[in-house]
Amino acid sequence: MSIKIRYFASLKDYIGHSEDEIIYEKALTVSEVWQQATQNKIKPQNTLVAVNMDYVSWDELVNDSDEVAFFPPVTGG
Amino acid sequence: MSIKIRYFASLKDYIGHSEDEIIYEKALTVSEVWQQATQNKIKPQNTLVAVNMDYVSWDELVNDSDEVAFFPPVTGG
Amino acid sequence: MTVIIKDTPINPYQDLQEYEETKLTKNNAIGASNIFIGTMRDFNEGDHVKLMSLEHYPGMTEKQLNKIIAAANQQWALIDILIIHRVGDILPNEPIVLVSAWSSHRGDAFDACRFIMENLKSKAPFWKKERLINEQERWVISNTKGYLTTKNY
Amino acid sequence: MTVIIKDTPINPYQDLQEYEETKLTKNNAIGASNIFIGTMRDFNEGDHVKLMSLEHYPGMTEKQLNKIIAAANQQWALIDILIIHRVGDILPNEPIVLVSAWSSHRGDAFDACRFIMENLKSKAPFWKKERLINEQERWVISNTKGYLTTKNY
Repeated sequence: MSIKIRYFASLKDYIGHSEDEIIYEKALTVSEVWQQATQNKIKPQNTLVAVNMDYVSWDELVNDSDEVAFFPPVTGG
Repeated sequence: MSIKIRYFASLKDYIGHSEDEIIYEKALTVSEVWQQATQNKIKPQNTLVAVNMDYVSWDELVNDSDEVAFFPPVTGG
Repeated sequence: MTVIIKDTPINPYQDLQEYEETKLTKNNAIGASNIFIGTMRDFNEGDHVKLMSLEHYPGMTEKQLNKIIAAANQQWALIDILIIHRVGDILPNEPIVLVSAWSSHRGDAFDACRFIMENLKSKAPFWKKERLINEQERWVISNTKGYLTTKNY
Repeated sequence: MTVIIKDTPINPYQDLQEYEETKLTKNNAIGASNIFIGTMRDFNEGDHVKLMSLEHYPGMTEKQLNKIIAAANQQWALIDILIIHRVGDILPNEPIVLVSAWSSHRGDAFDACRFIMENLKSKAPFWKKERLINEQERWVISNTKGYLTTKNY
């Protein structure tokens, strides 16, 4: 199972790059994706997550070829 | 005491003209001004009154050379 | 803070641009503006309307609108306010009223603009007479309520 | 219903006029439009800001904005909606966002425009980074609340 991961704004600065990809055998939750991709980095407070461009909760299961994005609270408008 | 009276919109149509003037000895309330000026015409429901371009109640006393205006509910905007 | 009553067409976007370029001050503090434009529809109460005549009470109209602006300024932090209202004969699709509120913050701009519109509709002495396509004329009896939502944002 | 994300300047009044002339339909049914324009201020949290960079998540931004428009359409009777949002580098005084809601009635236009702005501010994936006059850069941490008034209209 291949999962694409993206980081935006201050979270991209925190991680140090904007994209990751992980290959995994079993189904993962969004929380587990964070742990695998960031090698257990502490998750900044208020971090948001989207799967395939929709907001999800951290226990959501991720499917093959999903795009998972992590980012801080939005500040547009 | 001289009082100028103005009628607007549907009330002007109802009265048949747009202005009146009454000369009177004693102090009058707005209600009495209506009665004098219109010769006791029935006052249409919801008629509004302004003295010197400010909304007032019907028991307000009118002073010399005041302008009293009667009109229906406003419908601008 | 400007009130304009005129019997010539309102061109909302040109009028706003011109106002911002020539009259509006403190530009760099402006973070939000909320603009309302009221336009003549060609139907009302199920009838096709071909023309509308707007009567007003000169002097009282300006006095009441300025009181409404003063009340808005007491409640919200506003940088500027523009009210333009058309009088005389109006055709469908033409703007009747424009209200713009400039502020540093959106809450103030939205609230003030709406407050001004609701108060204008209930207190400013304007009256609409409609001419229907059968040439019948009638006074508009009352404005509809600009209900405030109970929905959550 | 149109969503535009662009890295070139928004000219609110020209963009609106052009949109109304070329894309907007059912003109004669429009009785009300409410427009919000968000502009970059040159101060924030007490500091002088000289430039702002707006990052976004291409694809998700459009998806979320279209969901917000769909939610607005479910709650209010709307004729059209336009959202324009700037990305990239922005200077003080330049517009960041424009939202316009066209309807037959003012309640719907006001409510929908505000609903869209509040939801855009909390759900659309945009992020602002400020450059201060001392060249220091910082991410904006969170949007302020567009408080809803408890005052009576």
